[in-house]
Amino acid sequence: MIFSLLVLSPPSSQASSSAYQFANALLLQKHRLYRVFFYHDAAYNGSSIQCIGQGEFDVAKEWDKLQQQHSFDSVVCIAAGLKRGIINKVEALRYEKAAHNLRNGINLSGLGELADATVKSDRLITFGG
Amino acid sequence: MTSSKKIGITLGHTPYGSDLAQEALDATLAMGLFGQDITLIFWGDGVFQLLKSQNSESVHQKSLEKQINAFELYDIERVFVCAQSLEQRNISTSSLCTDAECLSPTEIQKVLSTQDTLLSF
Amino acid sequence: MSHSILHTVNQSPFTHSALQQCLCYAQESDSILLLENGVYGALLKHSLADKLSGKKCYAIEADLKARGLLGQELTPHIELIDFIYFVELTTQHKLVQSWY
Amino acid sequence: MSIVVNDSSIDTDKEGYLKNLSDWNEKVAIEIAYQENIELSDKHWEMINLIREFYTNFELSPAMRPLVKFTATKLGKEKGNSIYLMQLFPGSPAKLLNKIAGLPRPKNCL
Repeated sequence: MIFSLLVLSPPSSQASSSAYQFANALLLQKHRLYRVFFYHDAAYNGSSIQCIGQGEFDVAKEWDKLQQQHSFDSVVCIAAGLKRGIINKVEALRYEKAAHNLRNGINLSGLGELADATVKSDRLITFGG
Repeated sequence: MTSSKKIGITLGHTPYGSDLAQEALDATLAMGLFGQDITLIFWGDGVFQLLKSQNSESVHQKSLEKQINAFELYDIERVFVCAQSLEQRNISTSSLCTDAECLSPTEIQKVLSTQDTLLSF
Repeated sequence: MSHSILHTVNQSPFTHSALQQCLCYAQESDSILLLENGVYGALLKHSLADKLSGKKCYAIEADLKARGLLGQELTPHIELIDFIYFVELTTQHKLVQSWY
Repeated sequence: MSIVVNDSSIDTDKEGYLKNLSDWNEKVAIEIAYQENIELSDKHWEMINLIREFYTNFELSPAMRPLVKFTATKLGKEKGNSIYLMQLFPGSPAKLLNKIAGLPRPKNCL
């Protein structure tokens, strides 16, 4: 089956790691992961400058690894990201900001990508809270 | 974008304490713009989003009520609200800003079962 | 497809209405999955436990274990599962509603 | 970035949207339109007033479809269609109108 995930929770919430574990489990079962759409506070998952303590679970890093293995689409909603300070080089120039911090491998894109994911996937699972 | 999928958007959270309701509304309007076949269900504390006379300027937020009034312009026509959730909160339908159709939990179950995907907000 | 909706609940029933809400809309053919703080709902004697026992119910074992709940009295019919089975459940149900 | 109206400078972002929405007035609209190679006629003003009404009613900077629908409701079908709006505001009418009318930049994909 083709899955997409709508993630709404920041890395500090367990829901974010549940979403990761779900993605991992579905890929192990040879399902396809079409897109992970990070929305609302989940936009914080797109930051490349979090410093996670040694020996602690770094969910962003695990997403990276999983994505490198399976090359699914990873999107931070641009509106949700921008207002939380999750920004790429292009938008930093547009909004005249001094820095940018979006992780490699993640795109900053619009809600159309969520609409597209609902159409292209057999299952769309929301992870919130 | 062409699609014959029916997308149910369920809204269960209060309007202004966090921006979840605002962002859910953004997603809803975007889905409308992208021509998706949408059904909205307001239940639980989500029914508070539909209250009339919201004046949110003083809490520095945009009015959800005003944006909800734009539903028709964004081609969002099927809007349901849970009668039981209203009753539990002592809210009458005359206090609502939109003429959402009131359904019992059993009727809501039926509406849900006809959807192809749910987005839970 | 025999089942229609998989409801996931990730909040404790002692502080949050997610489980109560879920029980209000879950049909006979639906299933309920408790995860994260939702697994406190698997405890035997809270006010919704009776209502829950009438439903097909699962809980993520790792979440119970993490919270020290495996040694507590749990509602007997709740099936303890892992994420592989969680994925499986989502394929067996047409829809997933997340309560949080 | 900025535009100059009556000898005073008004800040805009790189795409010409006003940084402070309260800076807007008719002269500012004329200048923003001029930057976009549009000379404002009565027909343009009718639409500028209409999109500002949209924003007052709904607190949304409209995309094309809701704008067309709203225009059709308020001014009739002859004006409530994309061809009419394209003639007045060539390229992306909704974007241009939001900008000239001093409304917020539409949220991405809204």
